[in-house]
Amino acid sequence: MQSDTADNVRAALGRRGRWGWGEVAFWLVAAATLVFLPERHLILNEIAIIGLFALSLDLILGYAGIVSLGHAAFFGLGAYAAGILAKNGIGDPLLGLGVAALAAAILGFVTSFLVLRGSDLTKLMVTLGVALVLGELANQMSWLTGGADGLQGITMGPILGLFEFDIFGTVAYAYSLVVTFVLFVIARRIVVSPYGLSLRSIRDNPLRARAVGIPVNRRLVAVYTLAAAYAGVAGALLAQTTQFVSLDVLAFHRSADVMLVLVIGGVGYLYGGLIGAVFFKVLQDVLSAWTPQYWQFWIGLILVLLVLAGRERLTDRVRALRPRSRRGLATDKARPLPTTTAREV
Amino acid sequence: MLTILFDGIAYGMLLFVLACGLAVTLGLMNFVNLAHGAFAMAGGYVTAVLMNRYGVPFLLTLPLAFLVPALAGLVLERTLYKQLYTRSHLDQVLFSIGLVFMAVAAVDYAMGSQQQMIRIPTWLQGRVEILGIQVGLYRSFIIAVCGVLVVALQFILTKTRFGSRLRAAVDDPRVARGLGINVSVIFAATFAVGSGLAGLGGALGAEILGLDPTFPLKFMIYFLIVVTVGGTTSITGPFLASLLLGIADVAGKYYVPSLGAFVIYTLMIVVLVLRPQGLFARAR
Amino acid sequence: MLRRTFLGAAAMLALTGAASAQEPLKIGLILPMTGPFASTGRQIEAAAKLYMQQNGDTVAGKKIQLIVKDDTGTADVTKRLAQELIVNDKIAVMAGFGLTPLALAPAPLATQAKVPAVVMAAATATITEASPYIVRTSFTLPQATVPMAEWAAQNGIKKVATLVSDYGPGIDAEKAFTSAFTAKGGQVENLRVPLANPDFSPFLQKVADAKPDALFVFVPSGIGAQFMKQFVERGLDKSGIKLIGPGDVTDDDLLNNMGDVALGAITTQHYSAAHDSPENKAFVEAFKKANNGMRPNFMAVGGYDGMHLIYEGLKKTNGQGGQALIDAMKGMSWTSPRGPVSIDPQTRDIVQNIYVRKVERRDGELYNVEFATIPNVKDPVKAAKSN
Amino acid sequence: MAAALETRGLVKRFGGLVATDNVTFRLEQGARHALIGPNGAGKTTFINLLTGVLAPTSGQILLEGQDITRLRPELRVQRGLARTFQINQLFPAMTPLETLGLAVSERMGGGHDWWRVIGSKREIVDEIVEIAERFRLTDVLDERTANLAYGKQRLLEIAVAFACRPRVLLLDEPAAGVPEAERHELLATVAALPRDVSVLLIEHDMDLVFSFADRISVLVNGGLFTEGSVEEVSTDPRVRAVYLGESVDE
Repeated sequence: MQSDTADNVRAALGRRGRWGWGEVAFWLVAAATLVFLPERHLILNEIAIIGLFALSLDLILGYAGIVSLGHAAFFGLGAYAAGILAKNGIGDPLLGLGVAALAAAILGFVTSFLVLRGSDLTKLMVTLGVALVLGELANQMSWLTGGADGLQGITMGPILGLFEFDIFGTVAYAYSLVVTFVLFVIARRIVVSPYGLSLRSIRDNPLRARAVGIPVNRRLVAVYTLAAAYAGVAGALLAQTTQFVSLDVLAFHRSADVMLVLVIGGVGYLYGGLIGAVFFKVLQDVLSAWTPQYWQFWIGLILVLLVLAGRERLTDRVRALRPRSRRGLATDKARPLPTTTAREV
Repeated sequence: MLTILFDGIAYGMLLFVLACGLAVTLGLMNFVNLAHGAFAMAGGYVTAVLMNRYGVPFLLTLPLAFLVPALAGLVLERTLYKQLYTRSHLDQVLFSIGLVFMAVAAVDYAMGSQQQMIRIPTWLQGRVEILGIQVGLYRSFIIAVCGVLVVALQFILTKTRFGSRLRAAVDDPRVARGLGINVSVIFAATFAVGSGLAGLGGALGAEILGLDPTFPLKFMIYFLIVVTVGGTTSITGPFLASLLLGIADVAGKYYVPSLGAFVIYTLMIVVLVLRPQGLFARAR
Repeated sequence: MLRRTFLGAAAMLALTGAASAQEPLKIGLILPMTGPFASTGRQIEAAAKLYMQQNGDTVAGKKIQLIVKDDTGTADVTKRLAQELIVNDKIAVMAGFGLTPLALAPAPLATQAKVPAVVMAAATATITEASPYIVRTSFTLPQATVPMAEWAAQNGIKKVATLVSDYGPGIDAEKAFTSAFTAKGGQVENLRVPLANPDFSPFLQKVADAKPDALFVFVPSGIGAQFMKQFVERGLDKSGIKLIGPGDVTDDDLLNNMGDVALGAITTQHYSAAHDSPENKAFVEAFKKANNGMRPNFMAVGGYDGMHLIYEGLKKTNGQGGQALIDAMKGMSWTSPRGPVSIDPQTRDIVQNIYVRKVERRDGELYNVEFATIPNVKDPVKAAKSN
Repeated sequence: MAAALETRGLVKRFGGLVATDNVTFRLEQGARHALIGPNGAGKTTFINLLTGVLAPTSGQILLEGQDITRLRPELRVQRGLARTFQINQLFPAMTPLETLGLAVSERMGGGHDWWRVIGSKREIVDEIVEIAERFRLTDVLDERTANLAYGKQRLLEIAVAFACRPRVLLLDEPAAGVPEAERHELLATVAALPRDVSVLLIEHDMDLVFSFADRISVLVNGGLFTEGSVEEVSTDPRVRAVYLGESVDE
């Protein structure tokens, strides 16, 4: 009896780590687009990058409950880090990713201390402020960043010394997809680890998390730093595959878009960012080809309808793709964003 | 020097009128309405259309710049917003951003994407010297109008029955309902007034801030700054924050033009890190 | 190895793009159609469509297809759209580009795929140097600015404050004006305002305190109107400070709505809707008719001439794109609504007359009325380099 | 031998209000000690001081002889001081299994382990099984916490604290709100807590207090009013006056 329960426990805990068919299918389809959709590789590349960016936001929003309207700070820093590196002759893409991740992680670590306190609104505005200040900084330091004209003259070397970026965007897309996939696998592994579980517990109830002996602040700092590094990599991918960086990598709309993408796809199950990115970009592409002037209206209408129809119900259904995930994932139904009120008891 | 102070106050007052509706919906009703700027834009366009197409005098357009957005606010509140009071903040953000997109595109479609001009009457143009300070007439006008509004709002919120009912409704809607207060009517009225004020602010501010379809997006950040820095527990908080922000912005650009844009954002971060509930919030 | 195949493929694309006879010739027009610079996009799109309507959609026996794309004013989107147009739609030529970064981002693509890019709006001098396939039909800021400095120096202005938006074209204008004006013995004080700036009052106060003879101003056309009003509101016009600058502040699209505040502003630019020529009269009339009374501005004429350049180039190459087309465009000259223009074969930049204009009321509407002409101005930045 | 938990002259002021008034208190090793007092007596403040949610204005807190007065809450837990909450503080979206797994792996120092999947360590699994059985959660381990019956949630609340393997366990009204039918199960598990865990029970329910505790302290107006064996306190007329009388009337 005892060992029976133990087996069940092990199985139940292990289930969270196992891949479901839906997930495998998702990535197989993604891989298939490399072969079957050669004309769409450019936008697919952008989708992969935004997906990764949204995934990084999901790490802090979905798994740690930190809302951010300034996530572009890390994206932009990563883009500039990779861009400036390549401009100065160090064109190895993977090295660029590493440097971008590091730079963004450092910024993430430093600024994480600003978002440990305060309500959601405060966090939104502090993160936003950080991104805006960084944007101004990039504008002022035009000797380094090219200012408002953008950073030009980026020439990328071949990936691993083998694959040169091509004009069809195929290599770029493959590169972004592989990087996104690898980082996704790591993120997926992290969220089912004891560490990931402790993050979810902090998001759900920081008061209890402390009472279980979890060093809440340290965990939050760690995940914020990690998410920053992810966002930095996403930015670096954009800089490397478009070989251009302009100030709008740091702009407010970047942060707002990624938030939209993530929320559309659903928060807290890692696929939300990816699915949201596909949905949002394809929609935008189709609509803006149809009516280049007024596509925003239709996007807006869809957002409104999506919310009225019950966004969470829709994404819940998608979540069922992942085994047992429905259970493990807090849908914040009828509950405002994870708030800090519990901590203020 | 004093002229800078004066300009800063006028700018701050304007920000307050634009943002106070947001302070109410966000602070009191706990609803994140990013579409607030769209109501401000509506007010601005009402004034622009009335003046430029129908030759209505500037002052006469102002009441309409209040009423039209207020009515729009009321209708939207009754039909859409009220369904979302209990939803998560993320839903509210998604929804209201969707409204902004629609508003931007719709105005673009109806009015074109170019800047709208409002010709203020000649008696409001130019400057006079008061006590040795050069003051712009129009800015004085803004200060006067906004000042009256601030006093009136404060009065309504603290001294009238409506104000106490609103506060009761906000503190605990269930208890308020138990006391026989019609909470949904109170919320609807508050929302409408907030939207109307934004519209009025949009009309008054068109001259200084400009007016084009991207207005709601451009100024969203400013509104949010005012509300968060001011704290959301009272109306005086956002008011003082607006003034502070207005003066800091103008003075920052005057004295350290190369750092101009940093001033506001840095100020905001510092304030929020030191006082996460806002500068002027009561401790909860 | 791989590299060669890819480049080869790119070049092949460029060839096949223009060579297949049955396929229509596609022109990719990438513009900011939404966002803060949407009005630039609208003007150019309207002008391009007008040109096609007037001149038919068949050139050298081939059908012309215009594909309009919205880049929302974001550079990486511009680049992606350009790339998609090249790869998927196999366009013969791309055009548009509302802002400097938006023109610079796709420049390497033009080179790589050998697809000519016609810049119809962006005005930083260096753009045409970013790729040998870029040709410009708008103007460069120094081109419009240096004549301003010369005119000011000749007309008794000694001390000037400059106020420019803090980005590429603004800095271009500031540099060009400052060096040209100080060379003539003038005195200059520089001020820069952030690109997104809702309130000019602190900067204008600084100007008022400096008491210059004139204020040289460059801000993108959308914000120009706001600037004008605040300039007058602050009473700077009455304190004897002349307002001068390149024509962006008195953009024809907005000028009439600015009201009397704009009266008397002196600007130099390559185009005014009031330009007195039969070509322009016809252009303005047709443009207004097709667009609900909207007045064409300098963006529109850039779009119109850009289309003309593409049409004439294609005629010359008999429908060939790529290197042949860009070569055909070099040195081409014609009479535009703005006056006589030509494409400098060395720099691929436009050579045109610059007019000194003053805002006046005509038939109840405000116009930039030209009163002096500096003929055949080349971009001074590149001219200085080649000397 | 040092007391399991001890406070010396503990004071907490909120502005002018004295919430905890010079409390000197000992919880002996292995004790079953109840802390009672009327509403507003400052019981919750006292617990919050002990666990580090609040910082005291003055005074000292010692855990097994070591000063923990300035220690952060999570470090106190790691030193062996765990608590339950009067109102459930659980992770509604997680399963009891995950909740317990979290607490156990945190205690074993695995909380910053970001690579291993939970459940791959044998000790953790074994301990989860053991705790689940002790608290009668085995058959609901894989349910969503939010969907559990209230009694089960209450058990989980204690089980989580127990999973921290505390030397001292603070139970804040463990039976509060539990319906009669589920009550017995709860009381039985509380009674069966191992003797090497010292327990401080904060409770309103006198039946529970009398059946469980061997010592009782009475808190009134923030100060320690009296302390003694169950018999002493239950027969103390002053206690009856300030506290029990109230309770009997209910």
